[in-house]
Amino acid sequence: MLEKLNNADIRILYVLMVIAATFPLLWPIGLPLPISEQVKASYNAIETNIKQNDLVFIGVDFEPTQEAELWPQLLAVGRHVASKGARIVLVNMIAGGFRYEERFEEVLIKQFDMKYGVNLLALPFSAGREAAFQSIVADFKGLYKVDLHGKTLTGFPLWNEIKSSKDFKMYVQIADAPDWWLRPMSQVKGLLLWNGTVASGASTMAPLYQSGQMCGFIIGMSGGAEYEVLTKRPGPAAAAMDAQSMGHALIILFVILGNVGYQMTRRNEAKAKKAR
Amino acid sequence: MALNKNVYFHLFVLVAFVATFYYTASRFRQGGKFSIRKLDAIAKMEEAVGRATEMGRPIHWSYGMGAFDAQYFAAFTLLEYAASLCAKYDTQMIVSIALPEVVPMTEEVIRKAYTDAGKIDKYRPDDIRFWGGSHNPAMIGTISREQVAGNFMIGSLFHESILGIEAAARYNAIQVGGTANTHQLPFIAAGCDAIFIGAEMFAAAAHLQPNPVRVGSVSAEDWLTRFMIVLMAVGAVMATFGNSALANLMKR
Amino acid sequence: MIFIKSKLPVVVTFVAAFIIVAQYYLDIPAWKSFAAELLRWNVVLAAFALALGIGGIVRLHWGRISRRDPSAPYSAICLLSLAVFLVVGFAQTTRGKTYQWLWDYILLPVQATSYATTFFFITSAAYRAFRIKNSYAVVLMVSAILMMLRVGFFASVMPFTPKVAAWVWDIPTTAGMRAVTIGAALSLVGSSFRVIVGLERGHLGGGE
Amino acid sequence: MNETIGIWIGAFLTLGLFSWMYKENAWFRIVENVFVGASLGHLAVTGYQNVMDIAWKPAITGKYIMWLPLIGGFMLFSRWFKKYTWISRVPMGFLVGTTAAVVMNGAIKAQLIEQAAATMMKLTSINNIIFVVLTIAATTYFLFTLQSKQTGPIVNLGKYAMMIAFGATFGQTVMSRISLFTGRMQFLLFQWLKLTPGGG
Repeated sequence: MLEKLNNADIRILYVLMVIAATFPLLWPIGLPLPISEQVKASYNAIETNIKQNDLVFIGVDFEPTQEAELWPQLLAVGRHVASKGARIVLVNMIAGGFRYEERFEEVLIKQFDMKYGVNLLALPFSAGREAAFQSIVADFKGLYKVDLHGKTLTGFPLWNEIKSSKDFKMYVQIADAPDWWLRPMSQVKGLLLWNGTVASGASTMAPLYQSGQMCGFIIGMSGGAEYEVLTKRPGPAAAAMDAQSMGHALIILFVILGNVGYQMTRRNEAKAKKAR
Repeated sequence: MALNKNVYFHLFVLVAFVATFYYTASRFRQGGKFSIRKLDAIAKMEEAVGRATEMGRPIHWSYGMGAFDAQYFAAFTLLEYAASLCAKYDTQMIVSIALPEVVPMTEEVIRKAYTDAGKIDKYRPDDIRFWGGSHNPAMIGTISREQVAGNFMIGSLFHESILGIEAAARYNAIQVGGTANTHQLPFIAAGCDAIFIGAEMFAAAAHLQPNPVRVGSVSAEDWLTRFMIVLMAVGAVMATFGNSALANLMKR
Repeated sequence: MIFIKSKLPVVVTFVAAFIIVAQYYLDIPAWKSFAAELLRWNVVLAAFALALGIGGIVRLHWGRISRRDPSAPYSAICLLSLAVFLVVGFAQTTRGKTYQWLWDYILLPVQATSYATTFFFITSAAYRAFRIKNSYAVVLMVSAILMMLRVGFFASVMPFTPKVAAWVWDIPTTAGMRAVTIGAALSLVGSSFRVIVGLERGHLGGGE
Repeated sequence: MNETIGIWIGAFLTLGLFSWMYKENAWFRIVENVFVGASLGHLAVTGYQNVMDIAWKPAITGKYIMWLPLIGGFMLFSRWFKKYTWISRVPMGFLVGTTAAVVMNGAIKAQLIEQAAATMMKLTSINNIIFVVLTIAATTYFLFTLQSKQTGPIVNLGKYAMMIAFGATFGQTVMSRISLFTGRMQFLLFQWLKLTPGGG
């Protein structure tokens, strides 16, 4: 009987996983969510460093495939920055990121009463990745002529207040793992670097946080969820964390059951051999 | 000549490699001996093609969706091997491709394998399929409709590795994977019958055809890797006594 | 003529590679910027190769339709979808309103969903692969489970797991992956070198 | 209105792709073919824009060197004529050569020198000793011409280190895969079906 577990119909596992991951979205269980030291430190980096009217870059560098992990992070961290009264400039160096930039701009205008052009600007996609970041460092004002919506930048008071990238207090990069933004941006004197990235990319960026090159670093959906708890603004990530825990529990259970079945099959095979 | 700063050690490694390569290649050409660790994955590839032939089902190949880099060079060699097996046994091989620039190269590799086997009339360009960004669902669809008996995923793999492998597992395909992308090694290690881990994918070339060029290359790579191992050990001991001269030297 | 046919591609390979390898070592700004320029040409060549690839797919599907293959309706869907994107894309560029709608409601959901199917596959992969067959498999399984116990609910009932998992991540995992990286480095150099000097040229085919 | 239609289409495509998990079926196949067409179309549109911006516009405004990649591109089309296939190998050679060169420069520095230099740690803590030993042991696994009985145990130790690494990376990745799925479910439940958390 138990040996059936060795070769269960995979589709049964799929159905169970779907239930485990979906049910908590509709009926949150409210499993405890401990806040890790790293997320707390990253939260504090923004809480203590950002003052009223500080200039902050927010890099929106992710595509639809990373939406699930990074959009909640952008919401949680971006709202935190906005709530501190900072002036925000959105930048985008990945082709698929502009839709999220537009959506986030809307959130900031609606929920924080930010005035576009006065304390909020969204800049368009600029190709070249590391080279484009290098241009931000060398000649920020020269890199852009129009904003995300194709309007001339010189018509916005905020743009005219900025002289160079040195005027900024912090660069918050929400991106899919790569470090090509960090090498150029770390050349700007006095600019604090803060990064949120995907779980599968954690190994690339972790050493750079440990070495002190970044003042904040959160990873994946759990990072976003813990951040939501800290900012006391429940969002999509915290709701999904129950699903995360349930999914993990179920996979571990499958692994255990699979092994029980496997050992049983092996024992039966050994018995059959002996009988022969 | 104005040499850049901080490239001296870099240049040293390059020159040392080239020199060792020509030395080991000429040694082998003059009748030197050469033995290489056995790679199970190569034998597994032949087993897969053999079983596909018995069952009358095709083989599926994918390079993954990663950008064009040197992993494709290793993959081309293994693709040529797989294609020559398929030509020999008259078995169909379907290739899924995500990068446009790799399509003509794949055509050349497979056409050459069929020409060498004397079966150019059996070469079917329609089996080389370019999917672009839709590589993954198209690959899953192909694997399941054709019920492939063998699945080779070798190249610059990203998250598509697990998709191809688990889809082919439904049809009990014999699977061989290979990549140097560390983030995907867990999935090919978990799902495949045999794998090429990083450098093994490249060493396979010397295994398949031990000519002076390939043997010389693998031997030279080995010698330099050994040299780096010694450097790491010595450097660590030196660092323990507060001397970071070696690490600094390497960064020059 | 035969000489040009067989040697010209190899000569081009070598010259292009030499320009780029040398710029790394030489402190000559003009050379460096020319090398960067060359790399941008790859984007152009890839775009032309794309036309070839699309040609192949159109040929495949058109063949199915004209043969009245059972899969012809699907082929028609594929060509239709291609045509819609091409027409709208060339008429309004990617910044157009209709094109953005296509992006938002067709490409975005399929892309995200195609990625999300890994959720199912990683489940079955874990179930099938983590069998205690030998000591390597035990190690593989234990470290995977440990990582899953690191976050969320488990971390609050088993407060030691984040610390143990962090150690496993920082020491043996980083060491193991670093070895793969170092081990592959010279292979990458070796295979690239063989290609650059024309000793390995399977990708350029042989014969006619 | 447009948005509502869009969300329904998005839901149709999402569920169609997921339906493969039960079995390969017509719905999945429709979505698959929509995706293939859409993705190739999108690539063609962006590819065309790239050719225009990078090569064509500079070429016709006096930067004559940009005719070279354009000519190279057209040379690829010689593949359609059997007799002239060799012409296409010239731009292919260029692609391969530049790629190989970039790899050669990058691999030595990023994968060899920097990684080896970072391994030269002070052997004053247990952790550092373990780290250095495991790194070296696992690197010996990639020596192919070395086959002696003495190195066996070292290579085995290295293999264990790699298995731990593979397992940990696997476990770490599970997390982001679940996130991807919940992301799609949030779209289906809250945007398409307009449910509200809490069971509404």
